Amino acid sequence: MEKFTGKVWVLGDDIDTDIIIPTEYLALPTVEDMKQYGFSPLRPELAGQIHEGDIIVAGKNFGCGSSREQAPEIIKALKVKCVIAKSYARIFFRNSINNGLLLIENSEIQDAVKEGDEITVTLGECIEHNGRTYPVASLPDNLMDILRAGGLVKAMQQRNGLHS
Amino acid sequence: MGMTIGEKIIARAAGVSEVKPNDIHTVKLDRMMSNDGTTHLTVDMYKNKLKHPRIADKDKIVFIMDHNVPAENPKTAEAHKKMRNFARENGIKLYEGQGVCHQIMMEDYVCPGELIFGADSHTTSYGALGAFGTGVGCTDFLYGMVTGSSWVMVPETLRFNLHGKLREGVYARDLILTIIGDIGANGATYKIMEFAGDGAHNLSIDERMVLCNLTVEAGAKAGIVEPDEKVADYCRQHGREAVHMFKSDPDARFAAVYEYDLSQIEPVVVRPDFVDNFALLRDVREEKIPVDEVFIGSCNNGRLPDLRAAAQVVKGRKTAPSVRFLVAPASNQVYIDALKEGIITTLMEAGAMIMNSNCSVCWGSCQGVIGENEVLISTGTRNFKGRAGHPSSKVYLASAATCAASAIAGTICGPEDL
Amino acid sequence: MSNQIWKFHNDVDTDQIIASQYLLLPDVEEMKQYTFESLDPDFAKNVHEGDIIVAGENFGCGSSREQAPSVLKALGVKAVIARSFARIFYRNSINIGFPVIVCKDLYDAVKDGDMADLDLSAGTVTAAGKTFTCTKLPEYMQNILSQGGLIASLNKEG
Amino acid sequence: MGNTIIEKIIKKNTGLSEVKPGQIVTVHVDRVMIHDIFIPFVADKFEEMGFDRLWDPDKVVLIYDHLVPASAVEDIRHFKIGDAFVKKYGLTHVHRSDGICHQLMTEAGYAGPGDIVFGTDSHTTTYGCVGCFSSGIGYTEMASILGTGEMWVKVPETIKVVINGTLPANVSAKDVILRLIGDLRADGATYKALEITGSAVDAMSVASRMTISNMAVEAGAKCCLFRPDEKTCQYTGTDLSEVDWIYGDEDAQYCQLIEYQAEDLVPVCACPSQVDNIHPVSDLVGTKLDQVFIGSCTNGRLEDLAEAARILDGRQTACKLIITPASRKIYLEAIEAGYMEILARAGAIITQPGCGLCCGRAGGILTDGETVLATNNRNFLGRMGTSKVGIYLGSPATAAISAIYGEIREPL
Repeated sequence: MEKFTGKVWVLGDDIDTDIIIPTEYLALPTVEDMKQYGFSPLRPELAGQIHEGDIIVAGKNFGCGSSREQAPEIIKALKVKCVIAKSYARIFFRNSINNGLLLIENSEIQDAVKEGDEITVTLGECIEHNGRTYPVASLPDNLMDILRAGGLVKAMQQRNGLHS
Repeated sequence: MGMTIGEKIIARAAGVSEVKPNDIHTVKLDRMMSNDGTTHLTVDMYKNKLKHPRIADKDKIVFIMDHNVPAENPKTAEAHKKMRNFARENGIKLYEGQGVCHQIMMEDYVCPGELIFGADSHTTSYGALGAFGTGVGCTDFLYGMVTGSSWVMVPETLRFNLHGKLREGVYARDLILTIIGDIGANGATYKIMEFAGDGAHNLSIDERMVLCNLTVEAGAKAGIVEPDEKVADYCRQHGREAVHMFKSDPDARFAAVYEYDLSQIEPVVVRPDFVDNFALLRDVREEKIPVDEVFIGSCNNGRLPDLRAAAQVVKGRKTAPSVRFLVAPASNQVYIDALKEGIITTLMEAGAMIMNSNCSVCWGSCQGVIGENEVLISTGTRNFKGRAGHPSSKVYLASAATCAASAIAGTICGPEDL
Repeated sequence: MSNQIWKFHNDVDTDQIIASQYLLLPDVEEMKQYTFESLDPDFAKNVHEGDIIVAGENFGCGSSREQAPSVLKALGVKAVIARSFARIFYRNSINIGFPVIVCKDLYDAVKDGDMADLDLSAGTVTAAGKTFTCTKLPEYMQNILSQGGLIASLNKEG
Repeated sequence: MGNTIIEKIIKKNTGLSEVKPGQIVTVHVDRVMIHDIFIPFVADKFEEMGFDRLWDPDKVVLIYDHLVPASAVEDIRHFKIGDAFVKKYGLTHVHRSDGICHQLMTEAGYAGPGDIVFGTDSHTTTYGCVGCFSSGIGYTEMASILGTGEMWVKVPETIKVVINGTLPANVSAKDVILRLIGDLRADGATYKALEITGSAVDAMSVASRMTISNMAVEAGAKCCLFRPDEKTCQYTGTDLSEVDWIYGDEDAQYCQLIEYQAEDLVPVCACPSQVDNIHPVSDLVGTKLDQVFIGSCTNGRLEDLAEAARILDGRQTACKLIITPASRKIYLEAIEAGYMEILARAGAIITQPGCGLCCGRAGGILTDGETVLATNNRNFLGRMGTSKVGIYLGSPATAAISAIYGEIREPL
């Protein structure tokens, strides 16, 4: 199983899609143009501080709000390795899987970590932090299929006989 | 030596019996208007640059939010907040979203013979009621606000004698665009354009406003129609009294005199990127120029007769799918009057978008901006390069009837082409 | 001292100097980067302190936006020398203490990028090997300009 | 064993004899809705996926509403891409300036009872007001539906909400849904379906039900369903006999039951900056307002404008009041009924139908330290301007009375 370690950014409950990317930036031409504004209503400096491989840990209902797919795309464009939250809003969840952004659900880790800590994730098994281990569940098969294909676009390309 | 209307107004404001062109006088201002295009800068200067900030007479000042209303982004909202708070702190009358500034000034304030400064170039509109309105910048406005006075250099006057009546389907807008085409975009720079003659008196106050409003596009300092009983009636209907109905003396000196036979005026389409880039509709229509957006509104052409003319053209027809058809009544009062006449319904049924009363498309910000290489035909005041949005976009100017017809056809044309 | 000339055409309007969509930005410092955006998007980056704008007829026609002379002043432009000016722009420039100079003959004698030597007090400009005499300002306006603009005169009056 | 509404709709659509919550099924999509913000992305993904035609152009609706009228030059790009997509793939259902997508979908008959509809917008839950299973999705997923006509869904559990009795005169559907969100919390219905029933609901107009289904997503719901009745049939032009199968069985299994007595409900607001931060309006009276907004797909319908007009008749606003009807049709009806004249006379700023302010793009954006009371669906941080704007969500009646005083007041 894939295993990785990353530095943690801690966010609260109900991180909505307007926080992840405010509407006024949605008409910018590309996600690359938008990503600097990620999380700006809450923490304007955060997008500039996140490094490749970092992990976002949050509370319940992460990604609530609109259907804007730019939300997971921006998190991916900021090169965040994965998001670990107590729970996710459903559209955000679907959008993330469709874009190949890894989401992990865990109800304890957010209360245990502080910003800047390092955690280690073993996919489908557990999160390790400070000598403690937190179990994580694996995703349903149909979602794993999409993730394995590398997202929904790739899955559709395979279906349409295109190879990427 | 006799004086022109403009000279008489300046003489009155300067408290002297006679003035002549090129004299510089200190004048008392009867009224001052500032809108959201610059007021935030005026407020900043008032608060940060003045040793002894004070307001000479708050009752002579009117603040009007019209250019970017309602706010389209937080920076505009911040500029509005500054304006609103300053008005509150200083007891200045504030209008927010009730109409384009010049229309509100006409409805609620302007009287003949007054000298009015507005921090907007189209302040020349007030000549429709025989007043001397002129546009100034925010520093001038600030000076006037603090002292109640300002300086003016007395301009020379150009006299336009208008005769007869416009033909059916020809509008005051076609007339003024023709005049500007004739004298050029700087044909009246530093000068007053004075309109008189039976043709001028045949025009309604709304039509006179169309004339005076656009005189600045020929560079004029003011445009004034010789006031008559229609002016007195308009003032009475709006709860005011017309006191100083100045007329030019028989021996007044004009820098030039022009004669126009209104029956000879034809529908005009001004091409990009200049207001004097005059062409006749009958020539332009042959080119079948596709339009992406059509705008009817502004302080020049967003009043009841304009909306009515547009409604008559589009009644029972549909906007071309490729066209965004935007209408902004010049004021809330115009909107209400148009509602009652069924004009708004007719326009909407034809596919028009009715915006709140604001400057929007005419000044190219807030609502209805146009994109790269797009073409707009508009009843607005200007067609400068990039004025309505992207620098590559093009703006044509025409009457409400021509604009409405173009919205239906999707190409520039007149009502008879439909 | 010689300064670079930026040459513009006739009828440069206020929308070209500074477009409407930037006018409600908080201050002139934030606006100035968009000066002449539709004509030359790099102007604000490339113009230097002391440079001179030379133009044809009717410079600054259009709206009353004082932001137009203000952004030029904020960019360090020393003066605009044109064959003629639109009146509100002219008045606004004097009011903010920004020199606007009428010179009928300079326009045809110079090209973009030439160097010019402007002597404000003498009312002359030297370029292309010739000295041109500019139209003198009325004394009233000269006073406002020499005081540094209308606000300065207001503060002096106390 | 009986079924909930959502189970019945999925069964009928898939032809499966039985479905149960948690089961993953593939449904045949009856209609999709794409709006102007996302059409460029949908178009890109669609072609990137290797599709060259739509599964059924008649089932695709494209609506320009978020960027109408355009407030920035870049907005036009969305229209151009949309228009090119329409031309290339033969779309026939296109609305370029007719109003807000969610209003148009039922108003123009694109979403009906028993249908399964997806849209590139979270408030797609709205069409549950007529008994349609509708939900929001992202643009990648939309692109795949455009090519295949199919979509996988997890059969959701259902929360049943029963509201019996008669609502007090000053309590509207908006107060009901805000209260429900406050009780469920912002994630209380995540992945779940809501089924709303009871005599108070029977008495509601379709428009009021629309307010409730629209905001159900704010509790995380996948959809929010109402049993179609005569009013639904009149509104959608369907025959009751065709849709009388759409109801929750007596013995259906619900994961939660929430009951309200209508007489106990009071006017409420969602306070800054969470949709579930619900307080009675009576506790908020006197809160100073800089702006009031009546509009959006939540509360920009004829009955909302009627309520505002009733309260504002002959009065003047004390703060800025922005009114945005939800659609062209509603605007025209409101003119006919005389509401627009009343509202204009009261000093309202009446804008072209569109999403504008509600989605934070133009139409009355605010700045630091300002407070707004609005009838729309979200009060998230930064939603209507800077993050230092305080947004209260309330009913049209609360909004209208508060506009007269420039501070929050309880409707009478």
